[in-house]
Amino acid sequence: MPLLKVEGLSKSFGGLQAVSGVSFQVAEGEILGLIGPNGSGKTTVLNLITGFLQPNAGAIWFCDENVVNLPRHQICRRGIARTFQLTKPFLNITALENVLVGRMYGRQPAPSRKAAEEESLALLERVGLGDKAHSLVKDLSLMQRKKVELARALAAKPKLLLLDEIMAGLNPAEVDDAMHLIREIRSWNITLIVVEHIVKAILGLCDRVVVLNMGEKIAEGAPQEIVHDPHVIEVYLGKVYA
Amino acid sequence: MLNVENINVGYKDLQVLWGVSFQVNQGELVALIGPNGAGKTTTLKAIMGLRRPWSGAIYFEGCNLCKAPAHKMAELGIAMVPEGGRVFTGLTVLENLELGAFPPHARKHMAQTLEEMYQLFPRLAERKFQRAGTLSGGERQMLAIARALMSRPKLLMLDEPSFGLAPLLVDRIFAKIQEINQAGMTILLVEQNVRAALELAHRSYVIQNGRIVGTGTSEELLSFEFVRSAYLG
Amino acid sequence: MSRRDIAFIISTLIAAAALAVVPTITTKESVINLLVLVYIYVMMASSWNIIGGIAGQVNLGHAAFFGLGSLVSRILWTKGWPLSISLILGALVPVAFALLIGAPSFKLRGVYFAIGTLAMAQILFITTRNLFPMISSLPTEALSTYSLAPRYYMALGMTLLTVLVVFWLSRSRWGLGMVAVREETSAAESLGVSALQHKLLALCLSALFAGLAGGVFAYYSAGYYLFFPFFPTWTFDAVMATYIGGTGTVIGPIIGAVFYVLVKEILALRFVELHPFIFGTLFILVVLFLPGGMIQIWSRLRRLLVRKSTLAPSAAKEEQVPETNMVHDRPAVE
Amino acid sequence: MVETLVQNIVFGLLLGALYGLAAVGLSLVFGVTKFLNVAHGELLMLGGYASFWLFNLYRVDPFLSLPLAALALVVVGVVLYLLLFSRTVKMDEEQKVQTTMLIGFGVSVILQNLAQRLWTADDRSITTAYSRMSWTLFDIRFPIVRVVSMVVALVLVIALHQFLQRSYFGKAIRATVEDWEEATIIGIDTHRVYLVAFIIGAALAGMAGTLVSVGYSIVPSMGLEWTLVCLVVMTLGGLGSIIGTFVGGLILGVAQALTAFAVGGAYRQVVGLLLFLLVLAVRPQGLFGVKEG
Amino acid sequence: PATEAPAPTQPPTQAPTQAPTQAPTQAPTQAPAKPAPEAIEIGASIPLTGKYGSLGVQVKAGYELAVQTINAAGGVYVKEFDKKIPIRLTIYDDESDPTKAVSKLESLNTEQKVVAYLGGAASDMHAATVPIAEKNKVPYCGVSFALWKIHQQGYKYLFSPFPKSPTQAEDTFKILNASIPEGQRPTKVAIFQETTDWGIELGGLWKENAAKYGYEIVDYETYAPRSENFSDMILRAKAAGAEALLAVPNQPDGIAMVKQMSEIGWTPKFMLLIRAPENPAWSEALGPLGDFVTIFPGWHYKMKWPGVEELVKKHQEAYGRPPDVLVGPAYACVEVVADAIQRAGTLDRDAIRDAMAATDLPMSMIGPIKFREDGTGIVLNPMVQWQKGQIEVVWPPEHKSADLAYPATPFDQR
Ligand SMILES: Nc1ncnc2c1ncn2[C@@H]1O[C@H](COP(=O)(O)OP(=O)(O)OP(=O)(O)O)[C@@H](O)[C@H]1O
Ligand SMILES: Nc1ncnc2c1ncn2[C@@H]1O[C@H](COP(=O)(O)OP(=O)(O)OP(=O)(O)O)[C@@H](O)[C@H]1O
Ligand SMILES: [Mg+2]
Ligand SMILES: [Mg+2]
Repeated sequence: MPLLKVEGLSKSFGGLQAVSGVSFQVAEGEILGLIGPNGSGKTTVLNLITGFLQPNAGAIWFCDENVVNLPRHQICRRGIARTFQLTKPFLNITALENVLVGRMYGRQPAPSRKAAEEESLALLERVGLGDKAHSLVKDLSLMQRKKVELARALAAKPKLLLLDEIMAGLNPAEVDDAMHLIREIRSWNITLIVVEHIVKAILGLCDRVVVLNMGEKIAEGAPQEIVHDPHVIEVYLGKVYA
Repeated sequence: MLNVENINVGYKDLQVLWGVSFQVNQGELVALIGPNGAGKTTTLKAIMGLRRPWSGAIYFEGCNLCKAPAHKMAELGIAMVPEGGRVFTGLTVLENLELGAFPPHARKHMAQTLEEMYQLFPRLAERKFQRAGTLSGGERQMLAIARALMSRPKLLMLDEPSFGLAPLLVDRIFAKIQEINQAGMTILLVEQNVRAALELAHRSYVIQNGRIVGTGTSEELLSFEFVRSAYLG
Repeated sequence: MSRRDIAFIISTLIAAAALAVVPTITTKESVINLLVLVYIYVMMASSWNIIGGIAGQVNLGHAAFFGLGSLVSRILWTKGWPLSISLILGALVPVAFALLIGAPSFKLRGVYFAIGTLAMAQILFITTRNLFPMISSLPTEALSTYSLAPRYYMALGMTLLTVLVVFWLSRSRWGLGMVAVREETSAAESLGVSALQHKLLALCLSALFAGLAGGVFAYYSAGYYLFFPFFPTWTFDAVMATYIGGTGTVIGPIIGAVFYVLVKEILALRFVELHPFIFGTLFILVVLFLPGGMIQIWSRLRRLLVRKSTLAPSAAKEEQVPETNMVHDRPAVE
Repeated sequence: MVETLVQNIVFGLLLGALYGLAAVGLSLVFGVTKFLNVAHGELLMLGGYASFWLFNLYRVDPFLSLPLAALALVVVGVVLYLLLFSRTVKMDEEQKVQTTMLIGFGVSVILQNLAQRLWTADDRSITTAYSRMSWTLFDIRFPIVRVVSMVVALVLVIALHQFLQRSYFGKAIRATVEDWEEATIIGIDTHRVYLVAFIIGAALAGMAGTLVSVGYSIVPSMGLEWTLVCLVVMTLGGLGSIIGTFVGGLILGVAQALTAFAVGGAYRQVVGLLLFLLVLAVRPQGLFGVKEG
Repeated sequence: PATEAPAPTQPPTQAPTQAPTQAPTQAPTQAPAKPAPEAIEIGASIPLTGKYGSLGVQVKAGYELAVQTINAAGGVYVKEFDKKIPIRLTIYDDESDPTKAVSKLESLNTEQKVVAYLGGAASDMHAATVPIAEKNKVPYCGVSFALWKIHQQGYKYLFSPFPKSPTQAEDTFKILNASIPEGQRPTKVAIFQETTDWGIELGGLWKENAAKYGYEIVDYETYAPRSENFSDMILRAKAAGAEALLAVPNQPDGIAMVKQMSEIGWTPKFMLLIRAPENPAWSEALGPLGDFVTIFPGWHYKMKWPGVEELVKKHQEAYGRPPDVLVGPAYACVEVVADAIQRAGTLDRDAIRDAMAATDLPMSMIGPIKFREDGTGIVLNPMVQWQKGQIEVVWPPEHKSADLAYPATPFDQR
């Protein structure tokens, strides 16, 4: 049984068909890559899954429950957490408190504030922000904010985590660290959907890749197959990688 | 052309740049690389007049930028593509581009530059009347670059132009940057895609913890072990 | 509970105890009177702070809650109902009203919400003025036995209750959720926080304590027009006091309310002719130089001290760790 | 009966035009600078007094003194901006709204009492020789003063709308609203943009004040009431829409008049506000507002 | 803080810590039982700013001029101390806000320990402050409110030498009947009733009394204060054929009403607009449109009481113009208080209250004053009218400075 099953998902904005008839599945424990040119609808798919947008057509099955039309907070409590491509941190509170929100709500709220704080702090340490735990988030840089968002989403104890370009803006060495972290997250029994443009990361991380173009799924398969798919090369990669 | 002399810059109590000095010559493409939080963006902001240096001086074509108001920089011929595809989200794509030509010298050529931009980024032509806020991440990045070019600058500063762009586009943009540079525009490039940046740049500076820790041509830098291990992975 | 929290509660209780002694050591009714006014303002500011500061929904219809509270309490009480029941109903009716208007009004964002709630309160104000144009004054027998002390203690007690509840809220999970909703609603929802629930709770609590403040006012006042507590200045005063003290914090609204009432009253007594100028100027100065509210005085001083004591860097480092309260003093804008 | 109804609507429209003009100034300033200038009603009052004294002392016709009132308010606007409001330019939006609201509150306290000290608390009004005259069309009276006021308001609003929509500067204004740092990057002198918007708003308030003093009356304590009306009208029309704001004013004026006609004067304002809430219930962004992303 | 009784040589505002400079100089003839206080404290909270500011300043001027006059004569003789003691008057500004007024009165009670309160201005302010006087058991003498209902609460400490609604309602028709020959009277009456307690009270009384005197209410309108648009009411009144208009508008409403009547082209032959036209700004604001309007102001400086002339002179000196209509009644208030203190012979508040209740002043600034059981004054209720930009006294005949101008010239012929 797949953890997540997306069927015939469509979404249009006015005249623009941003997502059309996309279907795919994610098995428990998998890391699924979602790639495609800019504006191909990746973020829109994530928004649909998390209830930020309502689809025009299609169904989203999570643990055998159709989560379309569920309010966002309910979706989270079912076990789906996410980060935002354009970050949306809680600016006027500290990094730690940001993570605390995830820890005290989410799928499995912490039993006590004290426990929540300890766990949150540990998560911040893990993403490399231990020293900034008590800084207000508005004083953090973009990258640091992304890390806060990642820790915050993890704190919600999701079964499925959606990451939207968390590696954009990292240099190659930092990308390696991030990949390491994502693998570790998987080892905590968290299934992931990763949206990235960094081919190295996609290749190194994903079990399977879904490619979107102009809102439609144009390819699906193992990363190595994908990078050799001529259509994918034509619209997205530009050249053969790996 | 651009001369940054020993500047110290910070936010509130927190000093970020410590005695940073470097220069960019006419027609050069210079890259500034460094890890997250090293102070690259802060350096660009200081040049742009958005962060006043606590001490030190910045000269552009012999003119002390520290004495000029921030909005004069565009008129002097400096343009900047801000980090993370920051555009005017409430305005349409077209309005964003038009505003890019705000300095008087650029406004004269607005129609022509606009055409050039649409050729460079056809996607923008398709989205002309869409509000910039609803663009995808990559589309925004294109818009931000195009908007900066609209002012026909002498010095173009790019803060991570490849940020969030699909591989195909990254190649295209780097090619375009090179092309612009070869056409005579001076460029200061901040980039995390270190290998690509070094390939492109005539010279580069490495900044760490707010200090310039290395400089040289790309080959020279690539020969430094610390650069290889820290930035190339 | 952290040590800071315990310290806060203890110092609050001590302050309340000290204030409780005031009527026994002064015979000046004007002092007591002024303090009652201060308490009502503290309740108004603190209760507004729950929805406006902590949950970040700038509600400009706060006077409606205060007005309803006083209207219900006053009418029931003067009709001969027991005071306690009058007060409780006076606090519950505004809550019911909040529940009624909450869901539809939260569809509005930002300024639309603010002005929408303002309009709602104005409707109540004008309607009350049309329906109850007559003064409500206590009968002469009640006036001849009128005593300030019970009013004072009731106001003090209710204020203490309000402050402690706000304090509890600010340290609770609910409070954290409200702050998250304030800062970035959609992100909060993506973490499992129900924005509507949290906003509604904030509005209801806010209405509850504003209604209580209205009850106190109804019990305290010898004579007033029933529509008077609906007047929009009650809202504005509460908002101004909260902002000037420091919004979103527990102590800010208290400081703000005390400043607002005391300074205004003292100026009015001291400078009959010029007091509005002085107050206006002082107010603007505070706003400009303490943009995060008067609560900033403390951190400003601290930062000054830290800068001065560069010789002791280790001490400075310790000081730089900001509070881990979830409701923060917003730092000054440079 | 029909005649009375039509006459009422006419009076409602004429009053609504004043609401509209007064609110447009506030709406412009708020839309562009995100300054919530709650002293707007006081600026209106100052404009009214400028014209009143010109009329009272030198018999300057109020419609001739309109530009002078505007000029006086420009001066006041420059002073207020440079002294106070400019300090909030770089704050983020939320904090700016909040801080300027507080500053505006302080300013209104000061201005109101200044006016009272200088000019007493009496109500003032300008009554010219033609004040009592009306045109009559099909038995409906069109008071000259009010009709001219409405025309003035209409002209001002349309001119402003054109200026913002068509002109490049208008775009620069809108860009500055959004992100001052970025506007600076592309070369916009944000301080100038703010200043210009602020003084246009002040000048509009001043001229509205003149028209109020001609059609109705002015008094130092009038500010709050007008500010409230302006806020409602601005929101009814939809933030950021100049024409929308003006239309909002007309709608409010007519709604009030019709209420007075149908249910009586006591609930005049109530129904206007109810209508406002109804509009918000259907269109949370106001009549002409743009829905947020 | 306090505005002290301004002696002729003193600036009006002075710190309270200073002793009055005109302290009595004559030595006591015999040793008094208690040391005499240096001043008799009385106080008032007045709306000097805010919406009632224009009324408040008049009241303040009246109080101050009266205190000044009394103190110039050495003060009030108090038997208990067997000497004249000057009055010290403390005035606070309540910004037209009833809660602030309440706290000011409390302050006067505890800080200054006043022996009597003087009232503020406007009915709703009084309605909020009177209960405080009652609660503190301080005698309260106030003018500038005609609201009768306050006096129906059984208050013992409230006194008001000012015409009240029932008198005003009856006098309206009595004066009309006495001044206008039958057949020419404006028998069809329109009433614009403000939805405030005074508006409701007086409107109801007018309605009640009209028929008795041969008048018919053909249109009765209600409106909320501060309605800018009165056209619907005016149109209906006009359609109903009303010849007289009775109302108690506040100033902005009064101005707007008259402007709109002129625009719509309805000129009632007789207009009684109490309150709005009470100060000189009326004719400045309306020019000839403001003429023919009548008022019940309680007093006017053209009335022929002894002492008025001197008051006019003093007011002219201090303010550059003749006294406004509330100055006289306010002046009389102080006279009532001073008289009561003198008769009480002590500074005990209850004694002063009793003395005040027994007031029988043969003459004051507003003529003879007595009080009824309910504290309302038995005082003259003059009617004045705006004529050619001036206020003229048109009733009673013995104080008349001009005849009632009737019927009003149509607006468009002025
Ligand atoms: N609210 C909206 N209104 C109108 N168009 C929208 C809206 N949101 C997204 N779009 C459009 O839908 C398309 C898909 O957008 P989406 O953000 O999903 O792209 P993406 O695949 O995430 O791209 P990127 O890699 O650049 O982030 C884009 O062309 C975008 O302009
Ligand atoms: N507004 C701010 N207030 C306080 N500190 C800030 C602010 N902006 C940046 N900083 C701090 O300044 C330092 C340098 O930031 P800067 O943005 O210049 O780095 P960068 O080299 O551009 O990094 P990145 O690769 O993440 O863009 C960081 O440690 C950051 O935390
Ligand atoms: Mg995306
Ligand atoms: Mg950067």
